[in-house]
Amino acid sequence: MMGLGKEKLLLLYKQMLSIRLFEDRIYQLFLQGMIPSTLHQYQGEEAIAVGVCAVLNEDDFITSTHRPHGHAIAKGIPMEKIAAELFGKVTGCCRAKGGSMHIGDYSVGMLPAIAIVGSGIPIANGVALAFKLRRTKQVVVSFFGDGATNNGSFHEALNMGAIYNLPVVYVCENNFYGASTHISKVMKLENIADRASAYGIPGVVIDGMDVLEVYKVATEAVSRARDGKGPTLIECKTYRYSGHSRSDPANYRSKEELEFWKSRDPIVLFKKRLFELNILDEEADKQIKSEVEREIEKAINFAIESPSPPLEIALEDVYA
Amino acid sequence: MMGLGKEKLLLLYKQMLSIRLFEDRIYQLFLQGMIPSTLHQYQGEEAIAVGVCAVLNEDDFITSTHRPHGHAIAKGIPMEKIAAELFGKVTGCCRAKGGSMHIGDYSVGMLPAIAIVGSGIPIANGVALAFKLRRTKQVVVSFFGDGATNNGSFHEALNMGAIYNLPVVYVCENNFYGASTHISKVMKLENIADRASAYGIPGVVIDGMDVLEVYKVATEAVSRARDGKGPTLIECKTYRYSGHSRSDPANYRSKEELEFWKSRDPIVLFKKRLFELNILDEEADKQIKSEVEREIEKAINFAIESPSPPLEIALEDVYA
Amino acid sequence: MHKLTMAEAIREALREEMRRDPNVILIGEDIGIPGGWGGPFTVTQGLAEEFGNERVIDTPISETGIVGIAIGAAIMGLRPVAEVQYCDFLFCAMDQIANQAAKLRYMSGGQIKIPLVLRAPTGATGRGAQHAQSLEGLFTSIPGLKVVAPSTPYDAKGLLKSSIRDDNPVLFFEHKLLYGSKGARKERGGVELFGEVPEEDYAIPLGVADIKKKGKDITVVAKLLMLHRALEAAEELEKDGISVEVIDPRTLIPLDKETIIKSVKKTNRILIVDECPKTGGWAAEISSTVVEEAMDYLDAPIKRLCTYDVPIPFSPVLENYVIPTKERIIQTIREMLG
Amino acid sequence: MHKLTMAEAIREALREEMRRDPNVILIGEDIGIPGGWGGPFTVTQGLAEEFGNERVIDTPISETGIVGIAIGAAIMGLRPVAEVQYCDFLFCAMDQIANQAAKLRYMSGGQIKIPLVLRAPTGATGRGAQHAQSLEGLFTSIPGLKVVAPSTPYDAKGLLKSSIRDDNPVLFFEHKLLYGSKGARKERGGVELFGEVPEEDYAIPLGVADIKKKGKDITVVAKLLMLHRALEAAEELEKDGISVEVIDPRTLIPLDKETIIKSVKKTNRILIVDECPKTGGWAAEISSTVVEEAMDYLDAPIKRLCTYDVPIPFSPVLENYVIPTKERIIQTIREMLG
Ligand SMILES: Cc1ncc(C[n+]2csc(CCOP(=O)(O)OP(=O)(O)O)c2C)c(N)n1
Ligand SMILES: Cc1ncc(C[n+]2csc(CCOP(=O)(O)OP(=O)(O)O)c2C)c(N)n1
Ligand SMILES: [Mg+2]
Ligand SMILES: [Mg+2]
Repeated sequence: MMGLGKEKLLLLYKQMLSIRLFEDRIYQLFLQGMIPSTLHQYQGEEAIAVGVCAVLNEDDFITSTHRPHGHAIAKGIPMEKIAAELFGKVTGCCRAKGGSMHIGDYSVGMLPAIAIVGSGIPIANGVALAFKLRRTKQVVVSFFGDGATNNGSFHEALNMGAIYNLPVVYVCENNFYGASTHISKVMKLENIADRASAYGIPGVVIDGMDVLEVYKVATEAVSRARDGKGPTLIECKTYRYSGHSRSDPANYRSKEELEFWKSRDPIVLFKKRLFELNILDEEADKQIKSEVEREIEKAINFAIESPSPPLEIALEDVYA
Repeated sequence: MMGLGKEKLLLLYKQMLSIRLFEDRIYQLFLQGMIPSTLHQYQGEEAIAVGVCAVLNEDDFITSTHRPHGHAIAKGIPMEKIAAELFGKVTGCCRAKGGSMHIGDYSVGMLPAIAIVGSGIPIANGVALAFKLRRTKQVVVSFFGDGATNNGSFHEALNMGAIYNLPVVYVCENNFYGASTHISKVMKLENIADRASAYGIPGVVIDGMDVLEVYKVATEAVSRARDGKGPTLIECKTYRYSGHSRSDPANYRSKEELEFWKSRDPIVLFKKRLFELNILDEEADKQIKSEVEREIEKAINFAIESPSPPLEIALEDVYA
Repeated sequence: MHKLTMAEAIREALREEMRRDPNVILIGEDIGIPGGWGGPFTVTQGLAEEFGNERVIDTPISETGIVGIAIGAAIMGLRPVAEVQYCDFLFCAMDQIANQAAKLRYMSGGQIKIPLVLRAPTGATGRGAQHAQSLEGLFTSIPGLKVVAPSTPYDAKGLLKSSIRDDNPVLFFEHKLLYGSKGARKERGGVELFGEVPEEDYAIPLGVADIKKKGKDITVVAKLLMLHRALEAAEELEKDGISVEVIDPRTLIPLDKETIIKSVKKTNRILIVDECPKTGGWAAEISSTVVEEAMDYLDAPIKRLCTYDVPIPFSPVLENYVIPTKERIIQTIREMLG
Repeated sequence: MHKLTMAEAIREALREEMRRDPNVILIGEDIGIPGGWGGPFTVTQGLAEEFGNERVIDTPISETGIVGIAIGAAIMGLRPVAEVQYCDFLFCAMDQIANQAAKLRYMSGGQIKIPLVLRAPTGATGRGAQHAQSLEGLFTSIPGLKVVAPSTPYDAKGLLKSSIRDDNPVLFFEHKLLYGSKGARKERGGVELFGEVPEEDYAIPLGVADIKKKGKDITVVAKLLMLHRALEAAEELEKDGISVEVIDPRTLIPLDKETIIKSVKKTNRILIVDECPKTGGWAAEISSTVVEEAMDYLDAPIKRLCTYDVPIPFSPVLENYVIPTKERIIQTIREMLG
C-alpha cells in the first residue's frame, strides 16, 4: 500500500480510532457537565488529520482551528495533555489557559490552535518562511474548513505562500458546512480546490473519507513543499457527524445526508480494507480498540485527577 | 461605432482630454506649492474611467480609490468642485474635509473615494444590494487597482457579489504596479481576470488604452448587472504615466516601459480613430482642447478664489 | 408588559422595526438558516420566516465583507443591522468599522449618512481568549461611532430601536451571559434575567444614563454584566448600612456625563467597575472626566476595578479570577469608604 | 556621535540589528524594491542592497498576510520587523495584531514567544482622515502588546533596538512629521529634527520615561509630535517665569508611572497633551493613574489637551485647528496655573 508497511497502516487505523473514541467519550462527559465551555468535534473527519499528519515528521508543524482535537491527536500530543486542557486543568497542554479551541503543543509541532476562522493560514506562512530562510527542509500544514476559504485571510495567505514559494500545504477540510450554513449558500464553486488557480498553485480535490488517498496526496504535496517547489491546496471532501459545537442538534441538515456520509465512514472503510489485505482481523481489531479505550480512560482519569490551576498563573505568560 | 453617435464619441474624447489636462495642470500647481497634501494622478488611464462611466446613468454609482480624479471627472463631478477640494477650499465637493484621496459627490453618483486599498469593494456591494432589494435597476461600478486584488477585501467582496448576484461591475485598473512594486513580484498570475473563476463569475481582460473596447465590454457587463445576471470582473491593462504619488520619480521602472505605453496613449489612439472616421479634424480638435483648457482654468480660478473653510466646520459632520 | 429575556427583547425590537420600516434588513452569519439557531445566541430566530431571506441575509464567514456591504447599503438609505458572532471578530472588520463607517460621512463633508447598527456579543463566557473580550470600551476611542451597551431586556429593546432609527453607525454590544438564551444555546453561568418589557412601541434615547439604584455614600458606574454584579454588591452592602448609588451609562458614546457628575457631587466617591481590561480601558475615560469636572467634590481617589490586563484565560476558575466579582466590588467599596 | 534624522536613526538601528543577528528580517510593502523608496518614508533605503531580498521581503498589499507571516516567523525564532505604510492600516490587520499576536503566547500557556516588531507611521500630515490617525493610544488597551512611541532620533534608535531584542510583540509608532525624510519623500510641515546619536551600540530599555525638560510649576506629559510642541510651549513660558517639567514617556506599554507620579508630587499639577482623540484616548489612562496614585498632591484638576473627537479633516487649516498647537498648550497651562 503506497510503500506503507503493515505497522504504519495499523497505526493510521489506531489513530483514527483514537480520535473517534476520544471525541465520543469527551462528548459524553461534556453532556454530564464534567467539561466546561464548548466543543467542536471531529468525528467523521479522522482520515484527514491522520492521513496528513502521517506524512509529517515530528519537527514539521501544523496550524489548526476551533476544531483541533483530531489534529492534536494525529500530530502526537499526548491524550492526557489534551484531556486535561479540555477539563481546564493545569496539566493541560496549555496550562488550562488555552482550552478546547486552542489546543497546541510546540514540542510536537502543533501551534496553539486558532479559533478565528481563517486566521491560522497567514501564520502558517510565517512558520514556513522561517523554515525556508533557514533551509531546514521542514514543512508546515495549515488545516482549515470550507468556511475559511471565503475569508480574506485565506486569500492573502495563499497568494503570499505562492509568491514566496513557501514550504506549506494548505489542507481544506470541506465538510460542506460553516456552522449551520451550507457551502452552496456562500460560494458558487463546486470545488474549493479550483481557487488554487487564482494563486498559480496546484489544487487537488480528494475523498477525505479515504485515509490512503489523503496519505497519498499529502505525500506528494509535502514532498513538493520540502523540495522547494511551493505550496499545494488540497481539498478533502468530508463530513462532520456531530453538530457544529456543543449541543447543536444540526437541524439544518437532513438525516439522509448524514446517513449517506456515515455509510462512507472513514474508519469502517479503512477497517474493511485492512481486513481484505489480511492486515487486521476481528481479534486484532478488538485488541486495538480496547487498547485505545484504555488509553482514553487513562487520559481522562489523568485529567479528572489533575489539579485546577493556581489562580496566580492567570497573570503569567502575558509577556515573555 | 457600437451604436455610438458622433456626439457621444466626441464627448468621450473631450472627457479623456479633460482628465489629462486637468491632471497635468494640477501637477504644475502642486509643484508650485499651491496645492497641499499628496496627489495620485491618472494620466495614461483615462480610457478606463471614461469608457466605463460613459455606460452609466447619472443615478448609477461608482466607488473609487486613492487615485480618483479621473473617475470623478468621468462620472460628472464639476471640475470646480474637484479643484476646490484639492486646494482645501470650503467650496470643494467634500467641504475641504475629504481631500484628493476622498473626492466624491453623492449627487452625481460617486461615493467619497476610499484610500485604503481594496476597502471600497465591499462597500460597492452594499450599494448594489440596496439597488437589488429596491429593484431599481441601478448598477454600481467599483474601480480598484491591481494591487487591491491581493487584499482580503477583494476576495470577500467578489465572493459576496457573486453569491448574491449583485448588480455590480468590478473594474480592475491593472497598471502593473502597486506603488513601487511590480505585479510580477506579488502575484503569480498573468491575468487578474482569471481570479473571477474563484467566485464563479465572468472575468474579462481588455486593453485599457482603448476607450471603445472599454466602452464595449463595460456595456455588456453593465447590462448583465442591470438585468439581474450578476457581477463581472473586468481587468483593464493600462499604465500610469506619473509616479505613484506626489513627486515620486518612479525609478523602479524603465524608460522603455514608459515609452512603450506612451506609444499606445489612449487619447492619441482615439484621436487618430476619430480622424479616420472623419469625426474630428485638426480644427475641431484645437477647439475642443481650448475649450477644455478654458474649463480647467475656470475651475482652478474658482478654487483659488474660494475661501478657506471656517474653522468650526471641522467639528461638524462627525455625526448626522 | 410582558417578561422577556434579553435575547427575546432584542428579537422583538428587530421584529418591530422590520415591520415598521422596510429599509431595515439583517446581515450576518447563520442568522436565517432554516433549522439553524438564529445566530449564535438565538436572537434572530423566526425572523427569516417572517421577513424572508431578502431581508434576513446569511453571509459567508467574511466579516470585512459583511460590514462593508452594510455600510454601502446604509449609505443608500437602507438600515442594516449587521452582526458578528462574537465581538472579538469585530477586529476582522476593523478597517471597515474604524476607517470607513466612522469616517465616510465626515470625509464626504456631510453628504452621506450611515444608518448602520452592528450587533456584537461581548464578555467572557468560558471559551478562551479569542471569544471573550470586552471591546465596547475600545470602540469609544474612534470618533464617528456610537457605542451602546444595554444591561436589561427593557433597555436593550428601547436602545436597539433608537440605534436602528439613528442615522449613524452604532455598535451595539450585548453581553453573552445576559442573553438568557434557552435550550441548546443556553449559556453556562448565564444570569437569569427576565425583565418587564412594554409591548407598545417605545425607544430609549441614546446618551441617557439610568440610575439603577439610588444611594448616597458612593457612586458606582458599571455596565453590562458588571452592572448586575455591582447591584448585588450594593444590595449586600445595604445590610451594613452602606448606601451605594449604581449608575448604568447604557450608552458609552454619547455618554451622559451629567448624571455621573451629579451623582459624584452628591456621594463624593466613585468606583468604576468594568469587564474591559484596566489599562487604556473604558474606566479611564470615566475617571478622567470626573476629575476634570468634579475633582473638588472627591473625598477619596477614584478607583477602577477592572479585568486584569491579561487575555482571558480558558479555565473557569482562572476566568472568574481575572474578572471583577461581587466580592471584589464589595471589598473595594469598603476600602474606599473606610 | 553623529547627527541623524529620525528616519536615519531608525534605519541605523535596523541595519545594526540585522548585522548583529541573522534572525532579524524586514517585511513590508515597497521596502526593498530597487529604485524604490525604502518604504513610504525612506527608512529601509539601502537595506535590501546590503541584506538581500531574503531578509528584506517585499509584500503584496496584504496587511493581514504581512502581520500573520511575521507572527509565524517570530514563533519559530526569527525576529521580524514588519511594517505598515500608515498606522491607519493596522486596522486592516487588527485580528492578527489583537487576537493573534497579543494572545497566542498566553493561550499556549507560555509555550511560545512572539518576538515581533510592527513599525507604524502615525500622526496627521495633511492627507485626510484615512492616513492621519494617532493610534498608539488605542493599542495600549490590548493586553499582550507593548507600545513604543519615540520622539527623538536618539530615543528611536535605542528603543528600536530594545524592541527588536524584546521577546514580545511590540508596536513601534513613528511620527511622520518627525522623520526628517528628505528629497522626494520630504514631509511638508515636518519638524527639522537632527539629533546626536551614538555610533556605538546602545539600547534604551522599554518602560523608562525621559524628563525632556526639568521644571517645577507644572508637569506636562506628551509624546511624539506633541512632545516637541510641549517643549516649545515650555520654552516660551519660561520667559514669563513659568517653569514646566516635560515628560516623554517614550514607551506607553510598559509605562513608567513612577517618573510621572514623582513629577506630579513635585509640581502638583499635570497636563497631558496628546494627538490621539480625547475620548477614550491615551491621556485618560495617564490622568486616571495619577488620580489613583497621587490625587492628594493635586492643586488643580488634571487636564487633557487632545485632538478634538473628529476624524482628521483634509484642509491644512482644519487639520491644524483640531490638533493641539503650541498656542493652545500655552493657554491651557496659563489657565491651570491661573
Ligand atoms: C472570523 C470568524 N467568524 C466567525 C466565527 C464563528 N465560527 C466558528 S466556527 C465557524 C464555522 C467554520 O466553518 P468551517 O471553516 O467550514 O470549519 P468547520 O467548523 O466546518 O470545521 C464559525 C462561523 C469565527 N470563529 N471566526
Ligand atoms: C490597505 C492599504 N495598504 C497600503 C496602502 C498604501 N498604498 C496606497 S496606494 C498603494 C498602491 C496601490 O496599488 P494599486 O491597487 O495597483 O493602485 P494604483 O495606485 O496602481 O492605481 C499603496 C500600497 C493603502 N492605501 N492601503
Ligand atoms: Mg466546514
Ligand atoms: Mg496599480
